[in-house]
Amino acid sequence: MNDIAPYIILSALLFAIGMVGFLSRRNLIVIFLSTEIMFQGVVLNLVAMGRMHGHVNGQIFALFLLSIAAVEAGLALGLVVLLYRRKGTLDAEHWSSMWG
Amino acid sequence: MVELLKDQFWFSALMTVGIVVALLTAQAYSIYFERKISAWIQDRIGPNRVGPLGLLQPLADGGKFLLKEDIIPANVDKPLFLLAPMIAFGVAMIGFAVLPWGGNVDLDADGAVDVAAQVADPGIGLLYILGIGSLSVYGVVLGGWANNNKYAFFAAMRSTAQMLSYEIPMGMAIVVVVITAGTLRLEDIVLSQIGDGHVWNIVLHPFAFFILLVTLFAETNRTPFDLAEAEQELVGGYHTEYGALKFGMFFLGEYAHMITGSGFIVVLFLGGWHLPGVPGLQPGDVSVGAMLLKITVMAGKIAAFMFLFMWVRWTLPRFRFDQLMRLSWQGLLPISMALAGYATVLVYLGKSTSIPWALGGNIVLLALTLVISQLRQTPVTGRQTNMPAISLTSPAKAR
Amino acid sequence: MIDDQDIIIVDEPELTATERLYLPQIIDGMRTTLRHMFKKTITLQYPEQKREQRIENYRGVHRLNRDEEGRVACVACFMCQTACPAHCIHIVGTESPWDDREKYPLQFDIDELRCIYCGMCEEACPVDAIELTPEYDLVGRTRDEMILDKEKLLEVFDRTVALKPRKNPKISGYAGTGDRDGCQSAGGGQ
Amino acid sequence: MNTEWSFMVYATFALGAAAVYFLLPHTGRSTKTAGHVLGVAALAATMVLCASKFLGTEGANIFFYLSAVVAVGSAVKVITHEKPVYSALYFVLTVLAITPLLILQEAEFLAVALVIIYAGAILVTYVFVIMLSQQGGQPMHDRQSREPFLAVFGGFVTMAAIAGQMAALPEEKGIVGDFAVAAATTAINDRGVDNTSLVGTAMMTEYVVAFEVAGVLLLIAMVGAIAMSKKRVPAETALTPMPVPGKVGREVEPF
Repeated sequence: MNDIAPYIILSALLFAIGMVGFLSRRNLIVIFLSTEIMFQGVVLNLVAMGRMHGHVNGQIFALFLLSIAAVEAGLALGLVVLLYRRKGTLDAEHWSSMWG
Repeated sequence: MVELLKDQFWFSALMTVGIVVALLTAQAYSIYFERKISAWIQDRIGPNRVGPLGLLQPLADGGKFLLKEDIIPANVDKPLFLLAPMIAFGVAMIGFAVLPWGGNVDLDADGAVDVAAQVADPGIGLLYILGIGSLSVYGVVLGGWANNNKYAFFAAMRSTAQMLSYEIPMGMAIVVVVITAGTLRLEDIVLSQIGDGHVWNIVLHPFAFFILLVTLFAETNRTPFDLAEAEQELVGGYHTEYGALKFGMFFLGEYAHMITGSGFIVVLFLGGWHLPGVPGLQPGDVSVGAMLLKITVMAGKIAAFMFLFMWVRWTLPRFRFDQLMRLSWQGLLPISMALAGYATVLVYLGKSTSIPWALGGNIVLLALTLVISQLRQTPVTGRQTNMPAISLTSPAKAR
Repeated sequence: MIDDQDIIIVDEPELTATERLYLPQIIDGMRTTLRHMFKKTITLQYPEQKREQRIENYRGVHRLNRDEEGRVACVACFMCQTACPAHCIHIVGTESPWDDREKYPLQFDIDELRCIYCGMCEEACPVDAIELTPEYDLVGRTRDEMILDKEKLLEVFDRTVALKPRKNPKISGYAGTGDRDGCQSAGGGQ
Repeated sequence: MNTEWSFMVYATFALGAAAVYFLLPHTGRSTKTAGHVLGVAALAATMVLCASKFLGTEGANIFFYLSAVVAVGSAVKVITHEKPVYSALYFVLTVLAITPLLILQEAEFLAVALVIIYAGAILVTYVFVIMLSQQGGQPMHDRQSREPFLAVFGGFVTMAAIAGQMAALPEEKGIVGDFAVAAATTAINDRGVDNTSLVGTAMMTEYVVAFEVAGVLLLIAMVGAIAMSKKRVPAETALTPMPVPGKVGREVEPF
């Protein structure tokens, strides 16, 4: 018998940690890394939930999530390189000109 | 004792110890043979002073690595500097866990199969090797980064790009085998190449075999793809600042990686422990003697590939970086994708083990490649044509 | 500076289809190296086997020649020290105790680690006192050991004189009698 | 789930939140030691709590706790480390710690795919970009964090809400307790079909449209990334001046 609660608490923990990082860090790359941590939490959650219901749909969602993460990493890192070329820094604060 | 070994867990434990010991010896002697083969190719004799025929040379080398002063240069990123060789060595060592060495074994000769001569036999053995292989890039990258040295850094950058580029055709070439065999278990892949109407995958898909071989050269950072340690351009590459045992770990890790890669390609394309027609090497032979024979055959095939690695190293010059990238993205990738597509077509037609169909497709693909490469005359030099025109007059004259 | 007319723009070679695959060339190269793998090696096992050596013009360790009476032949003229491109010769000359010359070297040091073994000292010597010998296995544990002084250089002479006799032993003519046959040095008249 | 237990869980989460707060980069005096001590304490407390709660069930699997501790610890390190390279590497560690958790749940294919895709491809790209853009020294924006207190508080509240919900649910609702339809999973194993082919079959039949869409998405992303990085963006010659140290985040007026 396997218990789902620890998995869900763990995935929530990862999600929360990723959120804290996303909110508080200023380096663009670390911000994206934080979103990847949130992805990890979600993957874990999906798999656990799928297992609870006894089918692999959770795993398939997680696989799609992986492809989304790959897309996100590719585009985001491309953008980061562009931004870095433009301003010479990775500080997110430098891209706050749209604050209104 | 035999009763204990009939449990797969204890048998695997024994296998692990045996493989690790054999592997460390094999790595040390790979270095010896690397030096010997380079010497033979260059009409020299090679190491012959330590022991008879120089056979104790690995011990001397090991002693040298151990006893040299272990320097950590100032301004390196110390934790990463220490971690990088460990990653390179450790990752190279754990890939062996899933290689099938000797098929099933009947230890007490009662006709029933007791254990498999394999450390672990997961259903995803092939993916496991791929995953481990994809981790191995960190040793090089971190080594280059932690050095705090521009040359090493260049090596790290090159290596990252190279590994990422060559992993894709490698995966595609493996997909060809996976589709043909219909499984990810390495033992099943070996078994799928044995028996009536089944041949080694190299006969069916020589092109995929060749692509996998080329990408293995790239993944193990061996000449002609050793741009990460191009000593003429980059001093020492990613291990410029390393010395003593830390360098030794990089060095041994490279050979361990080569041995894993050889074992991998042997399992995928050359039938693992199997030799057609030889008694004792068929799936039905499960005695202990047959297991030892199978392990010997497997090791022999791996040794042959190691020889190929070394032979190529002392023959070919290094690729230039743009050639390297072009080879991967414009050469190997389309061909391997076409091969994977063709393999699915074969499975759909139910001809996946038919030699004329598979070979015919390979030949057609080769002809197509030749025609296309003839039609597309890209420049062979690395001259960049889209650069702004420079004045050929010297600045002094122009003034 | 490079002039325009000095620049040659080379056309890129057109590769055939098989050449673009690299494979035939690679196989060709591998065949070559495989052939070499079975060729006879020409290696000499050095300490046991030694190469046949040319005695006359081999440029190895220096020696200071002795004359017939066993004295150092050098006259402390500083020609070699001047000629030496590596500045590895150091001479302290003093008044000679013998009649046949005015000066002799009180001290004569050659730093064998700085020496580039060019043979200029040999060329420069007016009395052929300094010569290079066929001896090449000079080793030492310290840098000081590798600075050969007068005694050591004379010892080298004693060791090698049998192998390579002194080229021009007619030192006796030097004292001013005018008998200078065979002396090839440029700075003859001192 | 009884109330005392959930309050103790809240307390450990608060401890962990404080640890994260202390570990986040600050200017001024380093609070790293305090953060590490608090973090270890929070992890240990959570382990003790969970072990006491789930002891005897398979949820108390030692591999689960080991991997979970490594995953959480390295995740905290990812968001708090001052050097982005270390952040990326700790993330690799997180992925490698998640892998056994997935294997424990019989998701072997996903586990290895995670390693290959995340550790082998995505994170290498991250390291690549970090190396490209992070030469020499630690810039100010890595040594400061933005609104650390509010962020940590938000994270803590999220976490507490989820855990509270979990604790509030009665056991028979199913989400807390054993895997409800675990019988189905065993049935899968009885049929002798391994996880990989199960995933593959579902993906190629039930979810084939989604599969195609994912492929198209990847293609679009590839085209987009190439189009984006092909264009040479001129550098803005006059860099915006760096904010004065200590005067970032809330205190800097944008206008």
